[in-house]
Amino acid sequence: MAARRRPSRPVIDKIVPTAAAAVADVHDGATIMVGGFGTAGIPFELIDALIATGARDLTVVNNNAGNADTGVAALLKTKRVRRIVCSFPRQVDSWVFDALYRTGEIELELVPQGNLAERIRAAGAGIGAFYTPTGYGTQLAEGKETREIAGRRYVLEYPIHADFALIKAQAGDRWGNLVYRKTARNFGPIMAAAAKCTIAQVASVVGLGELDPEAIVTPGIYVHRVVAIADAATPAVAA
Amino acid sequence: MAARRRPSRPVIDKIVPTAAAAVADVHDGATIMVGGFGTAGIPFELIDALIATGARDLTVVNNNAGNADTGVAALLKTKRVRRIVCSFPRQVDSWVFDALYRTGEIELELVPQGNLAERIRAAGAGIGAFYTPTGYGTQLAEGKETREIAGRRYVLEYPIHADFALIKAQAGDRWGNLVYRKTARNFGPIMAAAAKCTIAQVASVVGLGELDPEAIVTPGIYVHRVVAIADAATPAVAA
Amino acid sequence: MKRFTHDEMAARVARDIPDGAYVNLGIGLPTRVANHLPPDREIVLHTENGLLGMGPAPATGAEDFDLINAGKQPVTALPGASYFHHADSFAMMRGGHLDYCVLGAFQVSVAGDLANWHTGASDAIPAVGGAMDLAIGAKHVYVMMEHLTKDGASKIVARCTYPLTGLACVERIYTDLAVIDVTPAGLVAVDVVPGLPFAELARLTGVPLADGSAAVHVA
Amino acid sequence: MKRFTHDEMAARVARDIPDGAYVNLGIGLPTRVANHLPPDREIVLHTENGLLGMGPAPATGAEDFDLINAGKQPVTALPGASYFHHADSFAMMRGGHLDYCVLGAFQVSVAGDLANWHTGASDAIPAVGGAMDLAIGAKHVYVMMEHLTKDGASKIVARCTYPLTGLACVERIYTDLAVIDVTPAGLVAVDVVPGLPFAELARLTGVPLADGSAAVHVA
Repeated sequence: MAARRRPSRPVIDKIVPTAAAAVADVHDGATIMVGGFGTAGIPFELIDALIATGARDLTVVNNNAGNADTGVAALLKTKRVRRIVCSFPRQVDSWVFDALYRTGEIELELVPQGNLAERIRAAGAGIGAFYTPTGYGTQLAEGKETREIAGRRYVLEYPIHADFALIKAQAGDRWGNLVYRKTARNFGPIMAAAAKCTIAQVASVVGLGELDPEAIVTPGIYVHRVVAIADAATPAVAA
Repeated sequence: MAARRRPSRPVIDKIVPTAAAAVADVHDGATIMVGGFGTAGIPFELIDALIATGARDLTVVNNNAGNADTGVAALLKTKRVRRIVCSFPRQVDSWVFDALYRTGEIELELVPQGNLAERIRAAGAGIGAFYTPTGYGTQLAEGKETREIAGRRYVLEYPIHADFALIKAQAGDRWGNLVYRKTARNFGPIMAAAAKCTIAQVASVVGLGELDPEAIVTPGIYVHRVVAIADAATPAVAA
Repeated sequence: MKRFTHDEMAARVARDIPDGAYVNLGIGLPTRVANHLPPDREIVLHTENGLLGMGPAPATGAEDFDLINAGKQPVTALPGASYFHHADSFAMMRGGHLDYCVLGAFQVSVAGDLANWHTGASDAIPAVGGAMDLAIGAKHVYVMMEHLTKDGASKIVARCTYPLTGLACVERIYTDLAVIDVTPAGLVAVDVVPGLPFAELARLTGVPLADGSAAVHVA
Repeated sequence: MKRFTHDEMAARVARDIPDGAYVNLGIGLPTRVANHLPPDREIVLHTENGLLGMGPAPATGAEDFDLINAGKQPVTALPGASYFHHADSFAMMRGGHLDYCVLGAFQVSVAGDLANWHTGASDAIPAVGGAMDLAIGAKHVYVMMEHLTKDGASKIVARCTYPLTGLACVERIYTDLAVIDVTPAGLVAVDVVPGLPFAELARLTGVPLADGSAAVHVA
């Protein structure tokens, strides 16, 4: 009898066959959040597929601005990124960004890392703006509204929304539920909630119900497409 | 050799032997967050221990205002609660609150549930205030600052801090790491972060390292005392 | 006068919710919609107290009071369900991620203002719960209510006299007499209970109401 | 002139952090403090990229680049560790839950203002990371830095000339010449490298500095 109640076909199936199919509709001018911190959590294969689409005039939101010549750096190298929003672009192997920045070929919005995370979280949570103590009195708060609340001084910061989020997780199911791996979790869960369309590459797709409901980090409601990319090991990164 | 590197005694040990010991220093005038939604997640044994301390002039923050004659209702019945902050005090079995409210013996701050949750979260997250769309244009936003942001109208809401949080979890370790059970999770994790002193009753204390680090919901940094209360089943509740 | 039964109203709401939707059903009448979601469709139910993928009530004796819905009734969790804390649950609501919510109401205005949390009576104990968050959060806010009060007054009003839950948030109203859309051009009855002439519905409703039922019946 | 070595500075910081403390060690010199936390003490290290309970570097060959610290170096996780996402990690910092953070610096002012993210050079690529969050978040903010620039100028200044990281946030400064407390009454040297007369330290520092080392040595 239980079998007769089962749907004849799954009506929610967010699994897409390839990275190319997952990013095919990214449009020129899109704002794209890219998960990851250093190389951990960077969805390399989704970024490569994005590059292949030829989409241009993009805004990228990522903690860093690319390492070496892969991932976000490879995307920047195409010169199709107009603007990057990040907290830490300067790394020993961020030569692609460095060159573009010095020649004025990319705009940089530098955001303290916690404000970056909280602004992304605010977008997903429907918060219109928030007062943060981080950055008060510094160059990164210049021109921003400030306020003293209960004896402490704060800066008003606004949400960061995106058209697409490209993230990497450890496992996902056809409803889009995700779990992550160690510190590769980082920006994935908050970016998933902040984008109109969230695309997750996962090391493995598992059956519905196989993920422990107590341990699911990103509920499927935030994820629109899941693509299995096996053997996507995280490379070392220069500090 | 591994054995020689092990500490001779654990220097972080948040386990306390009894509920009475856990709440012994609650002072008159304290603001106390109490986890739970309906009866799920209500730390009944901690509340009973709190009642036994005789602390008075309390402010209680809880989603409801007590069911029947136990838990928060039993605490209210002592008339030691001056003020309650909650979203849904009216239930078929909330007769203790009802009587106190009608006779003016308790102050009520009624907060839309999502604003209650977000204000508690803001306290733990160091956010000074935030703009929320919830409640705009209603009686519960009267007198509050409002602002239009990107075409939507918001109300400014402030964090809710507490001196103590009493919460219930499924398992905890000596570092204070917690996991919860089903919808009994509710307010526990955010209250834990919003209080100066967080006290968790857990169905079982487990060894350090036994909780999956990917599945820990409340990191130990937010928890100050853990007390094992076995057989603390959640009673049914009238709707 | 024939009226839609509560089950007919719930079945109609269930039919109007598309496959794959994320849905929150409010306390009271809306909860009944769950009984009319056919098992061959996947619609994911959210409950404000921290569960996505809520299933039907458990068998008697199998209740777990750590697994309840917003109305504090025991429920179950489907394969694919996930638990989260209250700030995350309301972020999901406030952030506009739910496709539909269905709420009960005391009054709905022609502008789509909703009053469903407080009668305003001086001796009433106020309780709001998550109603205001749902009213402003879901992409589509549907209301289920009786068309008329016990005294025969319309619950669809020019301007709510009860305290508001949210402004201009209701998109569609399901009553025992009709299904009414709230549009920028005003209220439009897209369905009327069989046997009730539109003119009589309009008279009972007491606010400007367009007849859109023909268009729908054709479609 | 004798100077404290980096390891001596790190050992001193480690000694000043009490058992059971929750601590974030910044990129660069502060990372070295971890090497001086004795194994018979439990001090819980936080890394901004979502880990509490960070352990030492893994053995060569056992690196896992999904398990890294803020400096992107591979680390390990101790029993009792937990992972969380970036908003939760920075909520932990901003919310004042960490007991200590130890940061590198370009300059610290007499008021405890910190400059450690940008030299202000026009051709420099700015990068702030989590420095501003740590500066305002931890209960106690310690700085580790060389006392003097390569040109011999004091990095402890009346007013920072480099762009600020945070206002009035530094509590204590560990340099290769001294340990200096930032107090409402001004800077107080609580320890000086052996052989360096206080008067010479004060001259090199170039801002008002009280001699508090005697009091500390007695205690």
